[in-house]
Amino acid sequence: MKILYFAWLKERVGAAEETLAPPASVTTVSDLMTWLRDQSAGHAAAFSDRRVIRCAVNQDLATPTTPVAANDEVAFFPPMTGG
Amino acid sequence: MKILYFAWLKERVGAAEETLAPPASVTTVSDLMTWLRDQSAGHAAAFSDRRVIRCAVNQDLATPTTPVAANDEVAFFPPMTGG
Amino acid sequence: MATIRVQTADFDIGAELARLTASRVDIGGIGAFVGTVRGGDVAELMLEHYPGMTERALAQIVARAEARWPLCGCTVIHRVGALKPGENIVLVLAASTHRQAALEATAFLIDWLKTDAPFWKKETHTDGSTAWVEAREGDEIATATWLAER
Amino acid sequence: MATIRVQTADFDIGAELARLTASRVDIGGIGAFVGTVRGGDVAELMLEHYPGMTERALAQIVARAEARWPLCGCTVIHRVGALKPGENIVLVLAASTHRQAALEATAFLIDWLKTDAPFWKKETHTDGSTAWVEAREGDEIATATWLAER
Repeated sequence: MKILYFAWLKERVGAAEETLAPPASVTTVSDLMTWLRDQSAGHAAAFSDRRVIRCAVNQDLATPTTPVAANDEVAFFPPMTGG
Repeated sequence: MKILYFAWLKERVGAAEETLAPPASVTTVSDLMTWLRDQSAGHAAAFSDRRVIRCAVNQDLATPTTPVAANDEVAFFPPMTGG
Repeated sequence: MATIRVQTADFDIGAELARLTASRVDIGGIGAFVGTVRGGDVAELMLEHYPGMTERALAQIVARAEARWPLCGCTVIHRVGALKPGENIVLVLAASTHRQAALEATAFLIDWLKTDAPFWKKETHTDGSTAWVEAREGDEIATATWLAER
Repeated sequence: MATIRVQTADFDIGAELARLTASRVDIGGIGAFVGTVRGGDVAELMLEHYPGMTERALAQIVARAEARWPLCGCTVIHRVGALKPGENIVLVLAASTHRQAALEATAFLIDWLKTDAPFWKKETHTDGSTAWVEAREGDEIATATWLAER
């Protein structure tokens, strides 16, 4: 699974992108966030407040209950501030 | 009194501008329209339906009850269609 | 801080935008509207106006917008004379620190301009006939809505 | 009929307007919005985005506007990279036969773009400190209002 980070999530995790293989028990965005949080101190800092984290699965906006699978591209980022 | 006409009022009256001296009994825009209507067949055609005529006195939008005086500039025109 | 012009020549929106924003860094957004001549059965549009009153009426409309929204500046340019389909008729620009004010002021300016600035359009159709354009009832309703929202 | 671009270079609103309206005579009005970098205590703004998803999200927002209003075409250009106060960030153009549709679609596009297109701003202040810009609650309300008005 390809995981992307943007804005301050990228800074806290310390990487723009990583390829990871979460366990089979990780089936939703919410599961993935819980699992990622335990990968490093940086991940823990990035995922400390889920209310300010948005997610996209395969470049479509997702919710905590959106399913994730091994070949997905999953991105985490703060609320968008373009325009 | 300087009277100006625009758009189809100008075409019906047959003049863009005329300087007239209405009688002292003409004290409002409404009086003036009634008096103008009798000046010629063209004026009568121009002022046949007052509902579609707008007026400005000294370049400010006016109503039928707006006063008019000897030195005023009074303009008659259809509803505006700029933009 | 407002630019108001009535002219026969076309306008350059890029140049007007540059003039409006020149050396200012308090602007967050600029709303704009460009009105153009629709074709179809129209071969030419003749724009007539009331010189003197036109500039006065546009200045009053701009002052009303400036009183209602915190604008950094605005521009109203209206062409007169003979125009062909596809040509520009009117440009409205409104700059503000916030986008909502810029967009609302832009809509306000064009809505009011349509009902309160002394311009009249006469169409020449492709068959050679001519007709004065009639005011749309919807235009007066748009202006009245701004009054009701105060 | 939509132009969607994400680029580091500035845009030329006059050229984009000309491209949008080229050889068309069914357009009666074009609404526009230009977002710019506000100064004050900001020395530089860094715009980051999610390549691939950005274009996709912008295309979805444009499709939503086209489904809602009878548009003759629209343009969304968003800059990324380092920008200074006064520089352009974003351009939205929406052309329609009627001015109301053009103006409403312009507001819709910029409102949705703010909440649904993956861009993030990081400010460098004049004192050298940096901060990611936080989303304004008002922006999400603006987007939600369009949903409620359906």
